[in-house]
Amino acid sequence: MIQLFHVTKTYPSNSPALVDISLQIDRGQFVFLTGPSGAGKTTLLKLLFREEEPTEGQILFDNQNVTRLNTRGVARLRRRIGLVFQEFKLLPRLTVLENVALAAQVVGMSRKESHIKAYRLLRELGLKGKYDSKPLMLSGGEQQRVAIARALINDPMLVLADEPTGNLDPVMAEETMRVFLKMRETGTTLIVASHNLELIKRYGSRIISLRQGGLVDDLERVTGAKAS
Amino acid sequence: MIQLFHVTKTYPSNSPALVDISLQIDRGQFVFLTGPSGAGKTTLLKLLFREEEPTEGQILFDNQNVTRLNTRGVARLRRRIGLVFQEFKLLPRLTVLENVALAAQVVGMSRKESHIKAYRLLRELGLKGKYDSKPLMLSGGEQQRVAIARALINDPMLVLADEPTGNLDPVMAEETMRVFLKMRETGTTLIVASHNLELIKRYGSRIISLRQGGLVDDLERVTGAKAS
Amino acid sequence: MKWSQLAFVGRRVRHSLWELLWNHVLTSGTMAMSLFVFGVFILLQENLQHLLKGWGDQVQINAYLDTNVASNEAQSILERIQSLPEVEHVRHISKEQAWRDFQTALGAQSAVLEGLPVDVLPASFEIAVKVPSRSGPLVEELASRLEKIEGIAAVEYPQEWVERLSLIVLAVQWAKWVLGGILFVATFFIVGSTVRLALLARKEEIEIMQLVGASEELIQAPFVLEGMLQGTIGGGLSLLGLWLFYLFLQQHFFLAFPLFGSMIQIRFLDPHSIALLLVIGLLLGGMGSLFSLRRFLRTWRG
Amino acid sequence: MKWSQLAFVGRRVRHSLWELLWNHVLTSGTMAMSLFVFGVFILLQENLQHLLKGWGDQVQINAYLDTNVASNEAQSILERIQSLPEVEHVRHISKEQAWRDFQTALGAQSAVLEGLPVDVLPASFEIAVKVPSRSGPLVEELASRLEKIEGIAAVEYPQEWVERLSLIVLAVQWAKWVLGGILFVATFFIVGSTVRLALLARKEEIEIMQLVGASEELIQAPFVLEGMLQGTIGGGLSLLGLWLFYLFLQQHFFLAFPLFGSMIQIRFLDPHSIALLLVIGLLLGGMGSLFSLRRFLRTWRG
Ligand SMILES: Nc1ncnc2c1ncn2[C@@H]1O[C@H](COP(=O)(O)OP(=O)(O)OP(=O)(O)O)[C@@H](O)[C@H]1O
Ligand SMILES: Nc1ncnc2c1ncn2[C@@H]1O[C@H](COP(=O)(O)OP(=O)(O)OP(=O)(O)O)[C@@H](O)[C@H]1O
Ligand SMILES: [Mg+2]
Ligand SMILES: [Mg+2]
Repeated sequence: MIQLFHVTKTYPSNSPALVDISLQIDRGQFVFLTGPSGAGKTTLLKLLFREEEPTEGQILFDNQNVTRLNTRGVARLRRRIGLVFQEFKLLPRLTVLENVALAAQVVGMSRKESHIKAYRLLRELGLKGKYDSKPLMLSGGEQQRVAIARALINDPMLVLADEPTGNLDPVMAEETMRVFLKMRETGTTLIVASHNLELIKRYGSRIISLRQGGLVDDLERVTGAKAS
Repeated sequence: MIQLFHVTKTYPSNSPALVDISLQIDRGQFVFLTGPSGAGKTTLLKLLFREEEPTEGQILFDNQNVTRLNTRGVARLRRRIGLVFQEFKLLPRLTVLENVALAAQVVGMSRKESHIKAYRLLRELGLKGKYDSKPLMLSGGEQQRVAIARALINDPMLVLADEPTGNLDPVMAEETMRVFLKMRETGTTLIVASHNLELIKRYGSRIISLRQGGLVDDLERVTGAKAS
Repeated sequence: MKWSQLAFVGRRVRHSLWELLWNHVLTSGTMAMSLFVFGVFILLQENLQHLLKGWGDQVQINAYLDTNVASNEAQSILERIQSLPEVEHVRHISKEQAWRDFQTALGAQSAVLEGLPVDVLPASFEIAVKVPSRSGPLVEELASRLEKIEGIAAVEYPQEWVERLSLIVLAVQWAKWVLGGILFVATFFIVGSTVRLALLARKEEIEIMQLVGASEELIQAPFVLEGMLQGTIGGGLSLLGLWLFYLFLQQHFFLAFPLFGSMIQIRFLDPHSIALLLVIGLLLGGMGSLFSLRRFLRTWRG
Repeated sequence: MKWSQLAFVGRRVRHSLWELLWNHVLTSGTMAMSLFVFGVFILLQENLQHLLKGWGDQVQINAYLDTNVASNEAQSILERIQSLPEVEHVRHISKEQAWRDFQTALGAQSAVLEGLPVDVLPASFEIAVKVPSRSGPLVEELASRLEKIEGIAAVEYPQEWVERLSLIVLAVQWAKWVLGGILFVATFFIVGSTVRLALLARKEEIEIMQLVGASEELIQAPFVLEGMLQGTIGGGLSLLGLWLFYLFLQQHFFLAFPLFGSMIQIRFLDPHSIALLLVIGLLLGGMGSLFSLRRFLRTWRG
């Protein structure tokens, strides 16, 4: 579903953040992206949802060239992608429920429908009773889960999650992984950038390691030892 | 150095975030604060630097009642505390070096002196070559380390760090812990909220566990098995 | 845009109006301020033009008759003048009429005329000139022709006024465009900057909308609608201010220039200008938002 | 505050001026706009007052002499009038002088006087009244006393003008305070809101300063300094605008009312008012920043 051909990304006045990356990710894969701080994980994700454009190389998403999209095309692309950011990016003036429902309303879901769906997702992520709170009234981990709920509300084909468990305790992290796994069953592709070695070992069906912008390792689990 | 007497914190229109917490932390201790998401870790830290006031109970810092400070007193208190936030809170318009030096300039250090000191700290935290970058041009882990450098520049008596390694890879996390340990040798007290069980086990000389606002555990390591 | 998305835009606008009431009040206030100043100039211009029109009517030539002209002779001269193509109409001022007019004009000083014979002043014709001929050279030429008519002793006309008239018309037209243009740009600039500041305060909102895949139109629509609303309200406020200013001017102008009260009758904006001000407000608000928004979206990461 | 901290504040201001140039231009522009409108009213008021002062000098009583009064008699009457406590000075207008004045006053129409004897107009005294006595009842009382003097045929004075005079003085004084007050509040309000928006755009900066233990003064100083700078620049810009407005008015007023050109000589703001405008700008900027800042810091989490 996703193909990268010799992708290089150099930020202005900086050494390259990604160097000549080529890889292919199939539909329904659960990919972990690891590597030390500054390795280029976030950069890779940003290229996929066209927050940044590659300096060189091509990226195909569902056989569509991501590097050649206009503004309208970028919006259409993003509606099929669920995003979880390292910094959450929640709107402080909206309630938790509205924050999650927003993503659905933007693509044309009615208010009522979106609220019902957001409600269900939030409950699943253990945020019962926080629907009407504003994001700034939540703990770090709670905010992170709201961000995850928002990423999932449109049943995206692809979920890009950047350090989605960085602020979660081990139990909550497991819970979140389980939600991801459930998504995967419906055919969603998941790409998760993370430092959490334990989670990676337990859940990743494919582990891509970056270092200083280069692809240093790409392991795929053959015997399905998926944890429950 | 820090004493809490029956501290309770209830946010408006919420169940209590901290319930009847009493504890004492001595000078030079390295305290880990753990507990599931929403347990009240961040809230406890916020009470210590007077971002929030306790609903009930008293907090003493260096024999000074934190709950009774006026604006001027709060500013003076914070100058003796180094803070690392879950959300970093860096100024996007200043360079990394200026962000760190700002904290020193605010208490009256000259520009030159502050730059030299910031320079040294950033190098120690592995951010050589990023001095002139703006925070938004850094990876998550790099931003986190900038935040740590800022917290340490004034040689604080107390460091409060909220999930300081949430975005760091294991190697970088160890590195950071070592910087903390060095701070401790000069008599600085450290209180670190974290979910990282491994780090906690290796470095914590005291581990305080919260759950739903209550103090459920308070372990102190007796035989000094401090890792190197 | 789907119906559900229209409803979404509506909710966002309502939400923003409520949550950022203060900002909206500010923007409307700033626009009101700008449009007020703009409106003052329109008011000035309209009144000047009205004044000019009034004066145009006064481009008249006085032709004094010889003292010994009989009234039937005067009548034939009048008809002859009337038939000239440049002449709008002619009024005959008899000696008695002239005396009475003079008395009225002198007002308090009329006491000095006591004891003078009533027929000391000559009879005359007041000749109003048609619009196309109300320019310096043409009036001059007409006057010299009138002077040659038998029975007419002297011809007088306000030459300076006629010359000034065309000068003022020109000046006002220029001032209108130059000052109007400057003010329009200034207003647009200020509104744009206000909107830009408001955008800066709401940048996460825009960013997040972009990230969840909202279309450009969906992101921009609430801002543009708000801008239009603010602009229209600002226009309304400026009209209110102008009305108060008008009342103030009216009172004080009359008091200040009591003798010319009827001459410089101040008028409020005509409906056309009122509509113009509201439309400019609406457009400024909408366009200001749109422009700032687009530039903001483009230079976003800068 | 230590020296190093002063230097810090200086750096922050310079930094902000550079980075947020656009915002500063906006705030200055808005202030200039407000101060301009404010200044227009000062201009109006100053000119009205100047006008009034001119008119005050014209509160004069004309006393016409009997035709048969000899010139030495006239001289003794003049001295008698001169000695009255309310009288500022007296001017004797001989018959010939009166005739010439009349001719001048009639201007183009003076042709009608041809053939009249030069001594048809009576001689008179022009009596200027001292300032404290320039009110309706006092002038009336003085006039009735003058009328009783032997040799004086009639006394005239511009009663309506005198009454209007006090009315206008009153009205302008009221307008000055009421309109001035309203405008001042409006300006303060707009400036405060602009600053508030700017603060909203810089709230992380304030928050972080607070968190690293910066004192209140250190946090507020750069904003207040910037506000004062903006205000002063805004004041300067408004003065520029006023000067242009003044030039415009001057040209067009003279053209529009050529006959009264000398009477309503338009003047620019006096140095005192210029300083006032700059100081108001400075204070509005500084105070507006400080007020917004304090309220912002208080309701911060809201
Ligand atoms: N907008 C930017 N402008 C310039 N340089 C950037 C920008 N974003 C990232 N970089 C640089 O690119 C490199 C890779 O950054 P990236 O955010 O992809 O790392 P990462 O793997 O996500 O690290 P982390 O685990 O710390 O989040 C870093 O050295 C960073 O400084
Ligand atoms: N400003 C606030 N207003 C209202 N409720 C709040 C506020 N801040 C925190 N809370 C609530 O208080 C509880 C404790 O929050 P806190 O941030 O202390 O948790 P935490 O232990 O830091 O969790 P995490 O590990 O997820 O960061 C949570 O339920 C949260 O929703
Ligand atoms: Mg990253
Ligand atoms: Mg927390």
